[in-house]
Amino acid sequence: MDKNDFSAYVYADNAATTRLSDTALEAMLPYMTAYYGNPSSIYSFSHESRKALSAARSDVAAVLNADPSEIIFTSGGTESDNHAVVGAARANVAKGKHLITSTIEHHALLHTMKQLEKEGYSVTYVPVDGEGTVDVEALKAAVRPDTTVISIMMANNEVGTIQPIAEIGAFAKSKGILFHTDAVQAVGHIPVDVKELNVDMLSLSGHKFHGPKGVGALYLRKGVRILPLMQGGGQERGRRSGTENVAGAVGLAAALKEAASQMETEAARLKALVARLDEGILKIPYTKKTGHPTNRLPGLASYTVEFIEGESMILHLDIRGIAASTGSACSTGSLDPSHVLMAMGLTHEVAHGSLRLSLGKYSTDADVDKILAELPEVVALLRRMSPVWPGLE
Amino acid sequence: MDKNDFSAYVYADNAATTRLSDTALEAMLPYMTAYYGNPSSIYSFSHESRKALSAARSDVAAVLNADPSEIIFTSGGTESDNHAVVGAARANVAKGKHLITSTIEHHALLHTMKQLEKEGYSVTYVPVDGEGTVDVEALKAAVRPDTTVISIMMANNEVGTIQPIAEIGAFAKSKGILFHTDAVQAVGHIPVDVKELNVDMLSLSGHKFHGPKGVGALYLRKGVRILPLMQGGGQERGRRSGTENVAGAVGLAAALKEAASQMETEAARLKALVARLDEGILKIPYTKKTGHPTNRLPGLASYTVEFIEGESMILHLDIRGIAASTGSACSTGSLDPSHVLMAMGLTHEVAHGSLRLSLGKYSTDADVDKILAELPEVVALLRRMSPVWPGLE
Amino acid sequence: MYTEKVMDHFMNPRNVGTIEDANGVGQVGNLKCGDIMKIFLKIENDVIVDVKFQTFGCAAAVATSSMATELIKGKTVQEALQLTNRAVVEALDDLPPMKMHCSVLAEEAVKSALADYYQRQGLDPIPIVGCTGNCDACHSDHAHDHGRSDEEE
Amino acid sequence: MYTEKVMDHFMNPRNVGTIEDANGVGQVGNLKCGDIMKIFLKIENDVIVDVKFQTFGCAAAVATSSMATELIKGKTVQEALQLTNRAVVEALDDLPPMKMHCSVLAEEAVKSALADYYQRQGLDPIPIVGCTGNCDACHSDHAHDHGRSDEEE
Ligand SMILES: Cc1ncc(COP(=O)(O)O)c(C=O)c1O
Ligand SMILES: Cc1ncc(COP(=O)(O)O)c(C=O)c1O
Repeated sequence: MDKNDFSAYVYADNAATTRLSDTALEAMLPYMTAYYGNPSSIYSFSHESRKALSAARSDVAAVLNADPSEIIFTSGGTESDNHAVVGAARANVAKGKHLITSTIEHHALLHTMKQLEKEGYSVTYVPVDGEGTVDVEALKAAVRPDTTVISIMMANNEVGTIQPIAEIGAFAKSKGILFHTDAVQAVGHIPVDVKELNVDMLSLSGHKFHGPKGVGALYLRKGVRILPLMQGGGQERGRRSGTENVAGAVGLAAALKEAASQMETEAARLKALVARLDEGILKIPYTKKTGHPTNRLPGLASYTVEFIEGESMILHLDIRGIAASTGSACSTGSLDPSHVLMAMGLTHEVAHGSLRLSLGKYSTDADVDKILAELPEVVALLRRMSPVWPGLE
Repeated sequence: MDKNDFSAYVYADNAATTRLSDTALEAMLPYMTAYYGNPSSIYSFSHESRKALSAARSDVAAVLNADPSEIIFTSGGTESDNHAVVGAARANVAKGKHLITSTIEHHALLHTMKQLEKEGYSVTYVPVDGEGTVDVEALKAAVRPDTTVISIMMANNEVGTIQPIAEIGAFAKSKGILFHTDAVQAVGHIPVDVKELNVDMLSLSGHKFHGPKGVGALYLRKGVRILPLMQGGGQERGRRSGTENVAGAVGLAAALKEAASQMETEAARLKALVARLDEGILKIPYTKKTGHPTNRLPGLASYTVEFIEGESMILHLDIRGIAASTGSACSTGSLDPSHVLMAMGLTHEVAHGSLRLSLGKYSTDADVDKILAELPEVVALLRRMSPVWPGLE
Repeated sequence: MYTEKVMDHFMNPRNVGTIEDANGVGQVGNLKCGDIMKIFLKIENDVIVDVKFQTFGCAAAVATSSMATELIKGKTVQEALQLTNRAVVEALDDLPPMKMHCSVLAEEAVKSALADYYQRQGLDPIPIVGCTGNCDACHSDHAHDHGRSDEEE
Repeated sequence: MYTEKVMDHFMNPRNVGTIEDANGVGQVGNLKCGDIMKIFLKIENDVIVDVKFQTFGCAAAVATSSMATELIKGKTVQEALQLTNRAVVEALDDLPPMKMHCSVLAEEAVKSALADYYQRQGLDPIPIVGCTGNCDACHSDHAHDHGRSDEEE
């Protein structure tokens, strides 16, 4: 394959980021070129960008069953997570300094919690079971009189397991504890209704559902007061200062609307593709599926492939024209493999051989064919050079 | 004029935001469509976006005479300002909790200082003279043993006055105090060399020099350690987490490169246009220019027009097809007119009648003609209905 | 941010000017807060036969002055005394929350002119008109949740 | 992030396999840290006449194993003892800082196989070869400023 020709490339890493949808790009372009006014300015030229921003806000709100005033545009999932957790924790120090989260959160959440621990907060990390589902009883038992915030992700980015958010939300509400969910992997892929879920705060990120990179949103329930992460010109009603990324917000909203309107058929289509992946991949000896067997993101398929290491697998797949990812330590630059897989009880050696294939809007049957044609060869090749492969094919 | 037809509109508010340059848009498009890979991924497809991000970083560094490793991409000027000041203040609490800034900073800086005051820091606000130049002697006198950070903007966004940053930088260095400059209005418009200026940190924002909205950068001198504003995946070498806005960074860099390469001719052209504005506008009785007479941003012209109120002036200009801005209280939603004009010693009544015309890359002689044709009529019209106009025309 | 009605009254304000032989003149607001309204009344047989205004201020200040004068023109003094800022706001199809104080100012300007009229008649206006003008309208009604707070660049 | 040389040795590793009648075999690393290298030496008259390896690990682990075997093939035992991780890195046109430990592992794998050879000759390898294999290479060299820290989505 020509190094720079990606026309036949199979992109199976949609949980990492997605291609901008054509609809989203088209929606954005006028606000990159013609209507570039600062939405805060008072002249008519800026009405165009202000209207667009406000329409984007309404569209996002409609998809989440929220009110437009409850949507704050941010620079992405990381900012939304930081803003929600830090802002809520600091706004409620008078009540206490105890926070609850899970062991399988994204680093945007976990590292934020670690930082808050340094500032004197105490954090309980609730464990998960072997399928990556948060232990709700342990969560309930962790509540203390000084607990102010609970944050549990809606769907995990490595294994795809969907968490019992509605149940946790109802519980948090009954205890008067603020509840945040990192729904970055969920929004646009599975139904998300902030009222049904009983969440006070919810993070989402545009580039996970074929919107642009560098723009996200935070749902903040009416009446909930949290501290802003940034001070400045008072945009987003004082909750998020900085000249608004109008084109970004418009693109995010267009992509989300599109994803929501196609969600049902798209989820069914992706599930069928993933079923084919499962069938083909699980025929390879010593492979297992990770995450919950059914209660999972429709396009995310995650496996362990024993006796080989993930980075090597990814690079061999890449050379054969397939983009996938792994939780292997080698690919993350840390000493340990994915904290998610470890929290689910996998051993180091097995976690090193993890493989995530995440399909999206632009994935096809042909993509699956290609993966199923190449992966077994790559696995065999790597196992042949592995000193630990018992050779039991 | 048709309400939605802006083809003949004169946009004279380039200090608020600018039109994306065609070069920048073209540079961005491939990273919005074809090369959408997550720069952190290890497969070859993501090399494209990683290379683009790294080229953007080098380009920005080159313009500022910095090293690429010293450039952190952010979501805009506001984030850069917050990150620099909060991150530097918190990283140096062991040394002290005293900060120095000026009275004419942008709210991204001033409100951040106010927030730090709430957290127990003490802040000295150095005054400016009648032309908006920071009083360097007062700044020097304000230094205490526990002073950790000085932040002075490079060029003011309301009156255009350029500050003696190199002088302050040399002083701060001699005292071992970290020095940040908000160069959001300066970068792309006047030469900015971080080494000559002796700054440790410098903020810039893409949309002020015909780059995209929602992306900025922070220059952080090698060896300077500040706390990150956001925790997460460790992007930007751990200094700014969150999936990178590749297209945004590429657009910012392309716009900056373009602006830098045209700076000399463009500054001369803008100065000539502003000279024509000055000549025409100062013929209107009871008008004055604000800011420094010569040491100012080339495209920014600011005036006071007595006996009328700014918002009315802006809206009348708008209906005649001209976008401008004012520091009047009415346009800002606060009780008081622009803190910058007040800090310069203007009275409330005069500050209410301020007018800012900021020209840019796409401003023409015809734009100036139009402003000079319409503005005197608008002023006359408003003065005619003003109860305070002495009628001395 | 402004309704079409507001923009219409701002661009084409009704009753701008002065009345040479006015028998009721009132001015409220001050330059410090950026809004001054001056109202001239010509009252004959308790009927407002003519009204003019001058305003220094934002679009809302101009539009509320204009609308207020329209609402009292041809009305009796008693009717004019019933004018409320709410009525002005409604007649303009609403104002942004942060501009509500302008409607208060318009009501006060009318009342202040009426007070002047009573005073010229030798009557103490306070029991009839109540407090006017000195209520410091420019600093009231600002506490509202006023949507976006600042324009910033 | 990898040089072309690294990718070449990763994609087309030299000397993969085992040697049935090896007279020096060494294995270093462990599954926990995700890198295991096993080296087989066939030494005749103090010359390494054949060498093979098996590796479980990332691209850098495979490439450093491959390069290390190339560097010692046909060399004397004394020459092979001089192999350093630096030499492996240089031969590969560099490694990312966070992958340096793989080159350390490759050096240790070679030394561990040589130690086994000495042991089989009835000699105590420690004074000759030094510490091998148990230096826990997987946890060394990680403190470097390793560019970006995590891949994250
Ligand atoms: C001087 C100055 N600093 C900071 C900012 C904030 O930049 P941004 O709106 O891109 O966050 C601006 C403009 O908005 C500015 O003019
Ligand atoms: C679950 C989850 N949370 C948060 C994030 C952070 O989002 P972003 O990279 O857009 O800041 C991601 C992806 O990166 C994610 O998968």
